[in-house]
Amino acid sequence: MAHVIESKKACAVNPLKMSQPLGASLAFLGLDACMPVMHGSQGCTSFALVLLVRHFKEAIALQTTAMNEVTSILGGYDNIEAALLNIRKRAAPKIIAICSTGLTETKGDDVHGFVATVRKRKPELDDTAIVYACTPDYVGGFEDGYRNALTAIVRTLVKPLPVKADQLTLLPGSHLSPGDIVELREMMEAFGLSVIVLPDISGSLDGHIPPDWRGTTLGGTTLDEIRAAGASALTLGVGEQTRDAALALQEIVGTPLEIFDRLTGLEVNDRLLQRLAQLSGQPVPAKYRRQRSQLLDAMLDGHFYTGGIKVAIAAEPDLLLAVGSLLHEMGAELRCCVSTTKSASHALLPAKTVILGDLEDLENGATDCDLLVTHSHGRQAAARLNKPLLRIGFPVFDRVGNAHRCQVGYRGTMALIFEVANLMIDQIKHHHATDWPVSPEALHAASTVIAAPEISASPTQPSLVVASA
Amino acid sequence: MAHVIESKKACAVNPLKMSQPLGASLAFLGLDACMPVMHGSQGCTSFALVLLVRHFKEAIALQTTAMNEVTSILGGYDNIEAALLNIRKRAAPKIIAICSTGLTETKGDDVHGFVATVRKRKPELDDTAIVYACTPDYVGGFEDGYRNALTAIVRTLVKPLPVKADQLTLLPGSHLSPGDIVELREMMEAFGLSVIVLPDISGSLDGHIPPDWRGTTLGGTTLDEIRAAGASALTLGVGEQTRDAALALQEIVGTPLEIFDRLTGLEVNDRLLQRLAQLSGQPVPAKYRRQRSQLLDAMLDGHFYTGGIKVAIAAEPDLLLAVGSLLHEMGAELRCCVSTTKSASHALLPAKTVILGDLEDLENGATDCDLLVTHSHGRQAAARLNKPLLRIGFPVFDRVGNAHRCQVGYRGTMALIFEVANLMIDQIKHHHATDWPVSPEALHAASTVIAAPEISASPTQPSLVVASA
Amino acid sequence: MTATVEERKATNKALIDEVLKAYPEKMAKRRAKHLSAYEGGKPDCGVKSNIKSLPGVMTIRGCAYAGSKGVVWGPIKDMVHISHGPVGCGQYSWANRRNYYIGTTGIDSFVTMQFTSDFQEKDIVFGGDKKLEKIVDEIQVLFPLNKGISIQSECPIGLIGDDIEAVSKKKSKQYHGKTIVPVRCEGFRGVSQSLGHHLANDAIRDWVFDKTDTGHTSEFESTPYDVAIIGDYNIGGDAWSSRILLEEMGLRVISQWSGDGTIAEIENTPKAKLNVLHCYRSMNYISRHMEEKYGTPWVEYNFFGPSKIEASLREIASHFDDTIKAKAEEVIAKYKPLMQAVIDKYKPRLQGKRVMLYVGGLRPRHVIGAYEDLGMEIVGTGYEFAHNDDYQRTTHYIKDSTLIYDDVTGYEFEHFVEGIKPDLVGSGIKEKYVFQKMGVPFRQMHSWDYSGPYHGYDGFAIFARDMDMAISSPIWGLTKAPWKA
Amino acid sequence: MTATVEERKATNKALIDEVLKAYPEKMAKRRAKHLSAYEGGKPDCGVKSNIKSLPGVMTIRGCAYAGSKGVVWGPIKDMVHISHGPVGCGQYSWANRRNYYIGTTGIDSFVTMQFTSDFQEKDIVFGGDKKLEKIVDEIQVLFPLNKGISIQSECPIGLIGDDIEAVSKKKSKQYHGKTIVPVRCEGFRGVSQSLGHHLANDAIRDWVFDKTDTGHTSEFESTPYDVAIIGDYNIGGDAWSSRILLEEMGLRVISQWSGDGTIAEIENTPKAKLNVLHCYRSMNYISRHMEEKYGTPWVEYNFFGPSKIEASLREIASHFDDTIKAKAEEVIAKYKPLMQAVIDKYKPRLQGKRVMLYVGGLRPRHVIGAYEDLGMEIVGTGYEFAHNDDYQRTTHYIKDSTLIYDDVTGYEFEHFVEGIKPDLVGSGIKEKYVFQKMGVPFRQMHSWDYSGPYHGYDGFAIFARDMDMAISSPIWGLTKAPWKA
Repeated sequence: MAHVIESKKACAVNPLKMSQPLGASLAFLGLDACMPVMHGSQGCTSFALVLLVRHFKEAIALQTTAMNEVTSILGGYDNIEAALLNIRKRAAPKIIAICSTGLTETKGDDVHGFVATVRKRKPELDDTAIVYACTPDYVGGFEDGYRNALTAIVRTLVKPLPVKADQLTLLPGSHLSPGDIVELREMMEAFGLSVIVLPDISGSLDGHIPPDWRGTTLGGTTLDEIRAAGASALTLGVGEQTRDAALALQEIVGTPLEIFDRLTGLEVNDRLLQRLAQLSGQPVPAKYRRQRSQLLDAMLDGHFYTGGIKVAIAAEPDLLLAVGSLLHEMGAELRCCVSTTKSASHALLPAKTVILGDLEDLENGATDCDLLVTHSHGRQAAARLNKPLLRIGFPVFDRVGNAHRCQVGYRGTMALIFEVANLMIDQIKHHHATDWPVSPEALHAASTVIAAPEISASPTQPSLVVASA
Repeated sequence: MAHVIESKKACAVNPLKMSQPLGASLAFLGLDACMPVMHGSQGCTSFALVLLVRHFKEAIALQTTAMNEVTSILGGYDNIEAALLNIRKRAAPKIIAICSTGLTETKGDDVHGFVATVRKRKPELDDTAIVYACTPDYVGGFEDGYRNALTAIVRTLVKPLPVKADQLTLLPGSHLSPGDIVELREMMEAFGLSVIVLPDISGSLDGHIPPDWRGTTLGGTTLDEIRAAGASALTLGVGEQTRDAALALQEIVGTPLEIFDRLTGLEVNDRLLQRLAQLSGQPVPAKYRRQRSQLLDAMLDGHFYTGGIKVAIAAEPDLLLAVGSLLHEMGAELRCCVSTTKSASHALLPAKTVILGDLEDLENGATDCDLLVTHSHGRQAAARLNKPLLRIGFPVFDRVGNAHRCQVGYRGTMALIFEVANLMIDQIKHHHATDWPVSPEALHAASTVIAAPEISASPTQPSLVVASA
Repeated sequence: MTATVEERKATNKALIDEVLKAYPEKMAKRRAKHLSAYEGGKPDCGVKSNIKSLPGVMTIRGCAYAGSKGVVWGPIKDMVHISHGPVGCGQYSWANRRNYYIGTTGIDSFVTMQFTSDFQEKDIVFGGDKKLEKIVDEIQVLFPLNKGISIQSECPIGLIGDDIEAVSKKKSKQYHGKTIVPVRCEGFRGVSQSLGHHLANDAIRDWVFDKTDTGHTSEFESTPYDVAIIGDYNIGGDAWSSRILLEEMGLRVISQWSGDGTIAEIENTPKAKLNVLHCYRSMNYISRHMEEKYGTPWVEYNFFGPSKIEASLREIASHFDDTIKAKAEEVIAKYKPLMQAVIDKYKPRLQGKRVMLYVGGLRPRHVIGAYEDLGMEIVGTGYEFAHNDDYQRTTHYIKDSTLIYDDVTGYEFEHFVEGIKPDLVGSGIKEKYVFQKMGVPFRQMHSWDYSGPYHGYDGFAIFARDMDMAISSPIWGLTKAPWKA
Repeated sequence: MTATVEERKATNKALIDEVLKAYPEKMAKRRAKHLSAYEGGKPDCGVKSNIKSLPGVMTIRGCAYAGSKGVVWGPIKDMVHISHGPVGCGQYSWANRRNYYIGTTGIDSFVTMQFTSDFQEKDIVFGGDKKLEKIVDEIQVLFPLNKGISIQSECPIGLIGDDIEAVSKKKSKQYHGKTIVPVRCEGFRGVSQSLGHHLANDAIRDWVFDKTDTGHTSEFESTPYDVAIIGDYNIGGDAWSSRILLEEMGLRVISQWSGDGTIAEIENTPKAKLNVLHCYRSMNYISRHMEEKYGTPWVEYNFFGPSKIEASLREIASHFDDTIKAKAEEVIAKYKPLMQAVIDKYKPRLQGKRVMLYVGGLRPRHVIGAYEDLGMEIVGTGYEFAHNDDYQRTTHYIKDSTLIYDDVTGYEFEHFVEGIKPDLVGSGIKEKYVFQKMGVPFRQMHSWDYSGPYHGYDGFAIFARDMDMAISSPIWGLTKAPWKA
């Protein structure tokens, strides 16, 4: 429903957007025994790595082709080859996954060609899958990088297999956390279905202590599982950003697809469960009937605190749609919506407009709002405006436990509702006598009745408190 | 380890303690198709009911014998009889569970005798189980009321049965939420064990929408399940307050018992899982091995924010031990501990002293602390001291989602750690230049170098912000 | 609803009959007297009231202690109110009502604090008077700026023979005539909180006024425009948003009973030229007493919704001279456009919505005008602890055929709501979750659901917003699961 | 450790050999030059440094953009620093360093904000100079109180032939000589962030000093005690806790480079009597330039831990008269008891604990004294982007046999830590979770783990507390599961 407006500014002030290579890296980090590589200067990888570490509080496997002044001009073939060989030799990953950067795309490196050449020249790489995604920093954003990487994984590694009727492929969007994936997998397995999650950061970035240390990713979708996706009876994507990969699976393997624009909210999960019931021939398990009832109750409890509040929200398209729609269903008004790039998701957003802009746009639009919703970089705007901030998306570097946060399914939706409602409870305005300014006459009158309050001689200094329940 | 000190004050200022009938009512609310009744004036029930509603955000089944001026003097037999008959007739519960109050205990009503007499005179009550617990307001507190009610349930309703080797009885303490019970049941069932939870508020107070409405409790331990506890191979209690009921089960049925003083923390859950493995002959499931690893990781992530902090905590004995011990394991110092009544739990608390006192004692002891931990009534002390409050226990009336909060098992412990750590992250002190006061000479010098900052003419009014990551 | 008045009466009668069927015969007979459909023109609502509740049939009533400590005394901010007896009831009800006030909590104000003598077994056996004395002494040390102490009796006090009156007198004397008030509001007295109001009123009469009358002097200078607000507990700021209107019309508010009030204000009240009474139920006793003893007239008013506010301002002004009358008209005119804006915004969304109420005090009738200002219709109402005079007053508000239920039980109320299917229920927190889970929009009409104020012109804007939010939430469309239960 | 120096050397050699085995031969040969065990008395650490990293072998280094924007320019608070190019790298690194400052963000200060030209495909194809001009214009409108603009080039700028110098000159002229500084710090230049420091220093020389020298006047009045703090980025307040000591000894700090610094302060710096240099690596270039061109001497100092602070205060004082020297002694004496109290508290808990460091800038050597003040021992250290002169300076700090690793890879560092089993690792966030998960206490030594400051006497107390907290946490005893993995 929302009308999309592009910001007119040339300068992005406090940008909301992250660029493609980071999104691509996140997708690659959801593959097991994988080494993601950024084809660019060492600095790109260094910055991306630190940001991923700060969000997930995890050691992150990420490599660089370390482009320098000379190779940037001459082209990066040698660096690609050296990187592949060095990684294969020392870390022996099953998959090496490369994404490009602004530097190498500006130069115009033909990485597809490079990889083909290396393949011919270096048989020691024969046992290693190599995936490449084209992800220049100067096109699209985080979700686009993720989408391109996911599609590249599918196109490179999946082949048709005989269909297994009880197997489905789940393509989570980049806005889903490890905790979200765990929740969705459990829902699907509860119907007796077997699920291939691609990519699966719940195996690799879920905040656990690995028993050993290899230098590649530890956990995630295995190469065998990726290949086995060729046998799934259905592809189920979460977020518009998964559509390309789902279409690729349809094209290559013939798998029918169904994209859920979000799985945060009550009705969308009703639909998911009905679809799973239909696919599996099983009824909706009692556990989820109970959870639905709990979610509905949570919505009823929560709506007293979210009803009528005005929200300023900034997020990538699919995340914006998921959280924004839920807030709308909880009675909130999406007063100011900011996103990064164009997407079919914006058409579904229950708001008047979406600005493709930055956090300055959010800050300007939030002045009469009750709540800000965006990633951790929104904390300064929230502090300046003295309003609460609900942290969502990536990066959230000033909170622990991001990996376990769950905002999908009935249960995750419920948790998000409680989080928002409790945040708003803390903001309940308690009226004070000064809200109804008393006239000078009245003050004079009052002063002849009651002496001015005495100042305590007590050493403790309690603050002026207006009572509240 | 902690030394117990009793407050010398005659006046309780901002009391921490709740009285027995409320604790007893909570236990009864964990039985299915039950009608809890307070034997006292209508006001007792009215107040207790409202507080339970405010905490759980649920409709609460609770009845009163509606003692009045006359019956308070003459004795409550007629009211007990009328209440039993009216309840039986209209709501047809399986169990009517009565607890006494300060009024009727002061008068000295012999409710055991009353019930025996009613049983003889009113055969229409033959199909209804009647439990009675003696719980005067002027003895002990909430945990004591719960313990007495639980013990009364066991003594009234459980009889020996042939032992089932794979069945255990779980007695949760009153400090466990519905979410806690769900978590523990899942852990036990993962070993292939069948579990009778007594009482089970996860069935009745878990915030769901019931399909119908009967006026009694809807969900909880059924009468058949209570009776089936006579066949359990082990009684497992959580909290010292469950020991009496576990001993009663041992005395009546001969069931061996094991009381876990808490299940919040890493090591205690290691012990629980090992005990379950031993009982079931099954290895610890992969899910919990993973969760242990996640908890350990969470402890590592969290300890940067909890290490060295000074905590003032006030709670009933078993909850104090559970949360206090975890904070200690996270590197915090339990600077001020307040509790309600004497308990064997205090001996295990990693603190120097425990004051049996009120929230005024907490407030006085918290002046040099970094964090306050207690129920919602601590919010005023926290506001006056301008320190963060972690809400635990009962009542928490100014937050939604209490029923789903989980603080036991690896997963619940992890959630509690994230909650505390994120609360502390919000308190990180950012240094400011004024922390190092510059001398007048230096200020003069500086003023000749740099002009005083100009005041902005901009209509926006950002606040003075010191940068932080 | 297109049904005629007669059809509605018939429906309501049928509903009542159906509900009564579920009771044993004797009980059905007794309950029948509390339920009716109002016959237009009759001088009362046709129900019995203020009769004791039945064992095992929980209603929404509180007790005398609730009426005294919770309602009347608790908000007097510069006194310490001791819940005297065991720790239970006072602690359970701590901060249930949001009586706002200005002051420094713990220093000169004590409303949101809770004080109890926390009786132990030995106090029951040997009596608690000594402990009470010690507590009074402790309070003098801990809170030296307190202006008085009240002793709110819990149930056991009435059984163990304690003489709290003697302790109060002794300690008052020791502390140079300090106001120390014993209140015999044990929970088992009376049939509801209503007796607690009465006992609390009487305690003010006997332990405050009588003391003031006999020599306790104040430097109070009267003016011809002095009024006292009686029966406004300042929930969510209600008294503040009311007081400003009285002041705008030229009156001087010398006292607030008891929201944000002080004991000095209470003492000065007999000098008012007019007592304006909002909650009749809880404070008519002391108003009548002041009229009889001091000749202070009193007038009831209603500050819910612009229609009633307008009428009330005129009624109050009628007791004063033309200056005040003219100013009252100015106040009315000043707020008219604001009120019209509120009505223009919300009335189209709320027009015709049907409401059932069940509350305490004055609200089952007083709020009706505010709903009607928004185009809404009250189809049922009832009181928790009303007396017959309340039901008489109610007839001025309700329409022919309105369902009336006195001291309703949960079971009855649920059945009525199921039968009538209103668009909104306004009642207390005890009922909230029953109806919410039934899918019926609900607002708490005791504490305004953490919102408010609802009194005065400012309050009406908040009231309208809150009612709209409850009724218009998108959630009500999601309740049905797509599969069979 | 009771091992002798020779035993330790042998162990370290063996560790290095083992690590190198895992590499292909050619690579092993190259990496061997970066790893060593220090031979006491030698003039350097026996390692090669400042050599480019290898593809597919990630180390902890950043790029030239990181060194210029992230380190040198970013903290200058009253300038707007544009990350010029695509949105990626600047956004990823936004607010990574906690450069504290005083000012009103968005009005007169801009440090924690992020500005980018957010290049789109068309900017790459058609060039970005026009967009840059528009951005400068926008900044003048949006942030009229900015005192200057720097243009920090990202990678593509160097390839597409943009002439940002021309844009800067044009716009500077248009805005009446406004300071607009183009910096050619594209990420692919050089082998690490180190070249970025150098390029940033050069840009100050060419675009700030040269402009000031030629007619740009300021009303600066010199005193004999003027000093400038160079190379303190005020992370967590480091520069503030340092500055106060200089002021207490009677010096006047006229400039902070660049934490909490302004462009006016930078411009005035050549008038200082002495430049005091903390981070040699990142700002030795401009210090040498000021010495050569303006005759301003410079001296290195170290404000980590009381021993080094004491020595540094005396060294700085030695450049001034006896008044200053005497005051320096007063400052030292004043803080001595406080420092002793810190040491008395923590040394018994930390005595003998072994530490491995791997950081950037000055820290791999500078912090050693602070650890030693607490009785701790540095058993290994290394730099991310050092040059040979850093390793020379390091010999003054380390003991015979200390393990040295330059530009270490994650793989190497993990093996070294596994082999040496230190009690604490101090490094960056990239490594933090690897070691933490291995069960090794860890502190971030770039950002002080959201703590700090660590500079100055106040900083040492915080440093000691933090190290103790990391090492003494009860968690380290819980890591082992009671069942087999």
